Amino acid sequence: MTAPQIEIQVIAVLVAVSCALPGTFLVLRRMAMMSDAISHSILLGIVLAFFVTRDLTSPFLVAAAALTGVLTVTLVELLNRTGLVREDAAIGLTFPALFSAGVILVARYAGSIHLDTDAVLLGELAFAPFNRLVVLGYDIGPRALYMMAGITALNILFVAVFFKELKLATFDPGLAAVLGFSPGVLHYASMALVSLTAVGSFDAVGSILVVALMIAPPATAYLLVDRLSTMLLLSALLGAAGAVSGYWVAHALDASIAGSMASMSGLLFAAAYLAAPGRGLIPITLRRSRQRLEFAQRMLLVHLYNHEGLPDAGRENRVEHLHEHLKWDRSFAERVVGAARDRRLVERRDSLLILTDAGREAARDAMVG
Amino acid sequence: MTLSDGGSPAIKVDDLTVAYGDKPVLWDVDLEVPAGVLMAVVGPNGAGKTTLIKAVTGLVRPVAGTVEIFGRPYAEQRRLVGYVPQRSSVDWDFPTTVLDVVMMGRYGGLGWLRRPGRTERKLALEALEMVGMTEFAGRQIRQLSGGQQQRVFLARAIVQDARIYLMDEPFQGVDATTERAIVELLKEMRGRGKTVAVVHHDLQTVPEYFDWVTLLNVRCVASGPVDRVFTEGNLRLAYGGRVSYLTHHGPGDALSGEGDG
Amino acid sequence: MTGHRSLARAPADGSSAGRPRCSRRAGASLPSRALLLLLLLASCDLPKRHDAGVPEPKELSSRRIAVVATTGMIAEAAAEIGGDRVDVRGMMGPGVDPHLYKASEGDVVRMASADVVFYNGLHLEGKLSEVFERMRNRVRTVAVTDGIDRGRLLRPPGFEGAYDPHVWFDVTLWMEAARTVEHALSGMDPVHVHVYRANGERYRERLSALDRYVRDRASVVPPSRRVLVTAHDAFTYFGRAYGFRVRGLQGISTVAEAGAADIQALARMIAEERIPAVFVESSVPVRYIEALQEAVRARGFRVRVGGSLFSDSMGDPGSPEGTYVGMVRHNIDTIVAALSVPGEPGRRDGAGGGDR
Amino acid sequence: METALKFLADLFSNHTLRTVGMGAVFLGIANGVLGSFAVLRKQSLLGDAISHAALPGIALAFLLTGSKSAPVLLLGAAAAGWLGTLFIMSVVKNTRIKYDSALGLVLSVFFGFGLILLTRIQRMPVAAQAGLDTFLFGQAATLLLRDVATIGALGAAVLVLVAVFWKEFKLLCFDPDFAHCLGFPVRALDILLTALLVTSIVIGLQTVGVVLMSAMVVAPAAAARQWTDRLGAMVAISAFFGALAGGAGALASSVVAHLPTGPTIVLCLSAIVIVSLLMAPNRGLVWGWARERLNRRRIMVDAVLADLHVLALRHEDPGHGHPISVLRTMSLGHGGVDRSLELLRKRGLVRKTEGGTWSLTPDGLAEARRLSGKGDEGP
Repeated sequence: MTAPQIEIQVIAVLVAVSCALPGTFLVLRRMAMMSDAISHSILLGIVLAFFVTRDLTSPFLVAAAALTGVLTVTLVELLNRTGLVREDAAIGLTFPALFSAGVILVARYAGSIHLDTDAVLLGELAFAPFNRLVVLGYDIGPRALYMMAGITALNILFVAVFFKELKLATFDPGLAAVLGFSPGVLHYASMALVSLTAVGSFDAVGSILVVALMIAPPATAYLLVDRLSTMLLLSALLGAAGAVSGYWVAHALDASIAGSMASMSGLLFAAAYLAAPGRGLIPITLRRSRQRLEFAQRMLLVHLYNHEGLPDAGRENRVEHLHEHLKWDRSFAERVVGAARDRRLVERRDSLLILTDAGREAARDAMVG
Repeated sequence: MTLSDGGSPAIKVDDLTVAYGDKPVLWDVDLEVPAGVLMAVVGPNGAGKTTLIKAVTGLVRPVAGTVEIFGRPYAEQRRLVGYVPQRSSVDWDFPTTVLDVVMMGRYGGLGWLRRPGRTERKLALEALEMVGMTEFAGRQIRQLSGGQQQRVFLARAIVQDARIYLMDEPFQGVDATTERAIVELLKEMRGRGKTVAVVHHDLQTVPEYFDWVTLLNVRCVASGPVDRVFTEGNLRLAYGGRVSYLTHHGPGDALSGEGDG
Repeated sequence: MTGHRSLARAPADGSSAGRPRCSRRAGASLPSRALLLLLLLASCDLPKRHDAGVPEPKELSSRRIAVVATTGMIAEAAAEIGGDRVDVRGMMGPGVDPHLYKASEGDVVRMASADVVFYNGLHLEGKLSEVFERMRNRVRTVAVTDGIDRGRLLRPPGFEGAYDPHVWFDVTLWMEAARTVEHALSGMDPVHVHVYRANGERYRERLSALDRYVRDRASVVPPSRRVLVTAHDAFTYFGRAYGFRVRGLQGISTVAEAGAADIQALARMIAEERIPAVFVESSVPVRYIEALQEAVRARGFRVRVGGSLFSDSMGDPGSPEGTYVGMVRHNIDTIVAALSVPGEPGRRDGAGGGDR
Repeated sequence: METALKFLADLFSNHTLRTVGMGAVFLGIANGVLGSFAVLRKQSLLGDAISHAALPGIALAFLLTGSKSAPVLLLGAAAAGWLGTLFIMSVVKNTRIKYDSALGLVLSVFFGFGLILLTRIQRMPVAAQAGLDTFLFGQAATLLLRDVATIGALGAAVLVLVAVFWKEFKLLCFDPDFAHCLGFPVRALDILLTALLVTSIVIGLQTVGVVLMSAMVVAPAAAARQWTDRLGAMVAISAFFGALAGGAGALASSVVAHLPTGPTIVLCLSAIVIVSLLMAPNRGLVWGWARERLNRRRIMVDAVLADLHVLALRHEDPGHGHPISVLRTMSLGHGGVDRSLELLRKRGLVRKTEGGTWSLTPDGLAEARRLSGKGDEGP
C-alpha cells in the first residue's frame, strides 16, 4: 500500500464513523433523506457566497454551504411545525426550491463561469490525499484527514455528552419536553451537526458516499441490534467495514472509490437483510418451515395417539393415510415421519406407524397445551 | 345465496400459529365461535389478540393452521366478514369525508370499475344514522373526536352488511357515552343474527357486554359462553398472577393499553 | 511511533519510497487503529520541509519520466514532446467531460507515482485544478495554460480571476500550452533538453500548419455566415481566433440550464440571419440542438444539423479524430462544409412536422 | 392596448413557448395527479430516489448495447428505477426499516453502483460515451414536439388508469388493511400505482431533469391538500397547480432572458405552496393566526367585564363607577384594558361616568352574570 492509499482509507473510515453517529439518529427519526436534501440545496449557499467573494477558492464558500445546510434543516422543521405537510413532503418541498434558486442565479449572473457544487467542494476521495494541509511550510497531511478528524471528534463528543437526551428525544420527544430537555434546542443542535458533518464529508468524499454512509450502516445495524448504544457502535463499525472493503473493490476494478464504498455498504445491508439472525429473510423462511415441520410432527403424534389401540388404527396410522387425512403431500408426510423417527417419537413397522413411549408422552403434552 | 352454515360455526380456527420474528405470538390456537354471539377477545398485553383478528382476516400469514368461515376457507367467504381496524391504523388527516369513509364499506360489493352511486350513498347515510353521526356526514375525518371516529368505522362495517364482524379495540380512546352507544349497537347487530368478535380490555365489563368470551395468552386459554368460561381460574391462567383487576381496575392498569400486534 | 513516522513522511519522500514501508500497515482498516494513527499523525512530530519531495533531476535523466495528463489533448502534447523519454498516461479518455470526470482508484496510484502531472487549469477540472496547484510540493504539477499571457485569455465580465478554460480551440494558444509542457520537461530533465526542444519544435510546426489550415478553411465561409451555434459555450476561443461569432445555448457551468427565452432568441437570430447550420457536440445531448432546430423551423426557416463537433475531448483512439490535429481538422471541416452551403427556407407547415 | 395584445399574440404563436408550455402543463397534470397519491402515502421523495437509482440502469444499458439512443437508456433507467422501488417496498414490508431510510439506501447504493459502472465506461476508449452522465440532467427548455407527444400520451394514460381504479387507489391509500379484507389485491394495486409514478418520473427525468421532477411530485399535491378535504378535489386542484406552475414557469422563462425553465417552474411551484400554506381557508396559517388573535381579544374583553362585575358586587349601587387604574391592577398581565373597555362600550355593556370612571350598564350586568355562570371565564 502506498501512503495515499492508506490516507484514503483512514479518511474514509473517519467519514464512516462521523456519518454513522448522526446517521443513526436520522434513520431512527425518519429523516434519512435530509442528507440528500442538503447535498442539493447547498448549491444556493455556494452561489450566494461566490457573488459576495467573487472567488471560487474562498473558504467562505464552504462555510456558506454548511450554513445553507442548517437553513435547509430549519426550513424543513418550520414546514413540519405548521402541521400542514408531513416530514417527507417538507423535505421534498425545501430542497428543490433552494437548489432551483441557486441554478437560476448561476444561469442569470454567472453562466460563463464554471460555478457549481463540484467547483467548490472537492468531493472526490481519490484526490483527497493530494489536497494537503501546509502549515508554516510543513506538509502535515491531507486536509480532509484533519477536517474529518475534527468533525468525528465533535460528533463523538456530542453523542457522548448528550446521549441520554438524544435517546429520549429520539424515542419520545413529548416526554423529553415534559422532562425539560427541550427537544427543540437539541434537535437544532443535532441538525446543525448533521449539516456540518454532511458538508465537511461532501468535500472529503463526495455527496453520494455521505448519503450512503449516513443511511446504510445505521439501517444495517437497525436490523441487527436493539440497543441505541450498540446500534451507534455497530453503525460506525459497519460503515468502516464498508469503506475499507469498498476501497479494495475499487482497487481491483480500477473504479470509483466512493461508488464502490457505497455499493459495499449496500451489500452489507443486503447481507443483513437476507441473513440477520431472527430478522433476515432467510432465517424467517427457515424458521417458518421448521415450525411447520415441528407443528406437523405434533399433529402426527396426536393423530397416532387418538387412533392408537382402536380398531381402525391399522388403516389410519399409515403414512399413505396421512396424505389423505391431513392433506399433506407425500414428500412432506415422509419428511415429518422421518423427523419424528429421528427424535425417536415414532417407530415404523412396515408401513404402520407406532408411537414410542416418548412419543405418547409428547402427544399428551401437545393436547394439553 | 345459499350458505353452507347448517351447523358449521361462524368462525373456526384450527391449530393457528403465528410468529413475528422468532417469537410465536399465537401458538396452536383452536377456536370455534358459533353464529350469533357477541364475543370478547381478552388477554394480557402481547397475548396476540390483534394478531388473532388479523390472522382470521388474512392480514398476517400464519405459520400453520387454517381459518374457516361458516365451514369454508376465509378466502372464499371474504365477503361475509367485516373488519373494524384499530383507529390508529389509518391516516386521519386523509382528505376524505365521513360519508366517503362509510361508503368504502360498499367497495367490496361493487367490484372493479363500478363507482359508488346513489344506492351506496343511501346505505351509508342509513348506517350513519344508526351510529348517530348523520350530522357529521360532510365533515373531514380529522375533525372528529376519537369516539366519533370509532362510530364512523362502525358505520363502515355496517354498510358492508357482513355476517361476521371482527373489531379491534373499538372502545379504545372512547368516552363512556360512546362506549354505551357502541355496545347497544353491537347487541342490536347480534339481535339481527350477526356474529361479532371484539378485542376488549376492560375485564369488568365483559359479563355485562358480551355473551361469549375467548381468553387468550399466546395459546387459547379458554373460549365459550361468558358464564361458563369467564372464571377466576381461567383468568388466572390467562393473566398469570395479575388478577387484581377483579377488585380494582380501569384503563391505566396493567390490563389496559394494547401492546401486541 | 514508526508507523506514524512512515505515514507522515511518506508524502515528503515521494511515493515510490513510501510504498514498501507502508505495506505493513494493512491493519489500518480497524477504526480504532485508524484513530490511533490519526492521533499520532496529529501529534507534534516534525515532518520534512515540504519542498524536499520534488524528484531530483539526476534521477530522471536515467529513466523514462512518468507523466500523467488530465485531458487527451494534454496527453498528446506531452507524448509528442517527450517522445520516448516519457510514459504518458491520460486520466480522461475519449468522450469524458472534464467537468464531470469521476476519478477511479487507479488515478490515486497513477498520480502518486507520477513524476509530473500536466493539467489544463483555469478550473477546467473543477476543484481538482486547485488541488493540483496545492500538490506542487508533492508531485510536480504543471497547468499547461500557465504560460499563456493572461491578456489573451477570455474573461467573463464581472468576475476576477475566472477565465474560460477551453483554450485548445485556438491553435495558437495551444502552441503556448505545448511550450509550457516542453519547458516543464526540460526543467525536470536538463540532460535531455535537446530532445524536448527538437520534439517541441516539430510539434509546434505541425500546430502552426494546422492553424494555417483552419484559417484557410474558415475563409471559405462568407463572413456573414460565420456563426457557430452549439449547445454550450465551449467555442469562444475558436470564434475569436478564426472570426466566427459563437452562440451557445447554455453557459459553461454544468448546472446551468437554458431558458425558453434563450432558445427563442437564438432561433430568431438563426432565422433572421439565415444561418444554414447548427452543430451538436459529442458531450451534450443531441436533443438540445434538436429543440433549437424545431424552434427555427417554426419560424419558417430550415436549419440543418451541420454535424457533430468534438468539444471537451477527442475521438476514439486510432481514428483520425483521436488526435488533437485530427480533432481540430474534423471540427473546421465539419463547420465549413455545413456553413458554406446557403441555408434553405423551410415551409411553415413543413414536412418535418414544424408546428403542429 | 394594441401593443399588449400583439405582444400576447406573439407570445402564443411562439413555437418554443408553446412546446415547452404544453409539455410542462401536461407534466404538471400527470404528476399533480400521481403526486397526490404519493404525498398521501408518504412517498414524496420517491422521485428524488428514483432519479438517482436510474443511473446504473443507464450505464448498464449503454454497456450492454453500446447505444446511446434515448429509448434504450430510458428503458435502462426505468428498469433500475423499478427495481429500486421494488427493493424499497420489500425492505419496508419485511423489516422495521422505515420508508425514508429505504429510499436513501436505494438512492445512494444504486447511484454508487452506477458510479462504478461509469468509471469503468470512462476507462473504455469509446468516444460515444460522451453525454452519458448528463442524460438525466434534462432541460425543460429543450422539450421537443415528440417529448410533448410522449408526455401527453403518458398523461392521458395516467388519467384514464387513475379514473378506472379511482376507488381502489383511494382505499389503498387510506386503509390498505381494509382493502385487503374487502378482497382487493392490495399488493398488485400498490405495484400498479407505484409503476405509474415511476414511469412518469423516468419520462420526466430525461426531459426536465432530476430536481424539477422531485418538486413536481411533491409541491402541487402538498399545496392542493391545503385547499380541500376531499381526495377528488385535491387531485383536481393538484393537477391544476401543476399545470399552472408549468405554464407560468414556461411563460416567465420565455419572456425573461437567461431564466432557466425548469428551476423557474420549481420556484412557481414553491410560490404556490407558500401561498397555499398561508392563505388556504381553514388550514392556512394566516387564518389560524387571525382566529387565535380574535379569541385572545374576546377572552380579554370578557375578563374586563368580569372584573367590573366583581367590583359591582362589592357595591350596593351596581352603577357605581370604578377608576380604570383599579381595573388595570385587576387585569394584571392581560393588558389592553383601555381597548377592551372601548369595545365593551360600543356593545353597550359599560359606560363611562362623568368622573372618568367606568361602570356596568344593566345589559352589561346581565352579560357578566351569564359569563360568570359559565364559571371559568373570569381572571
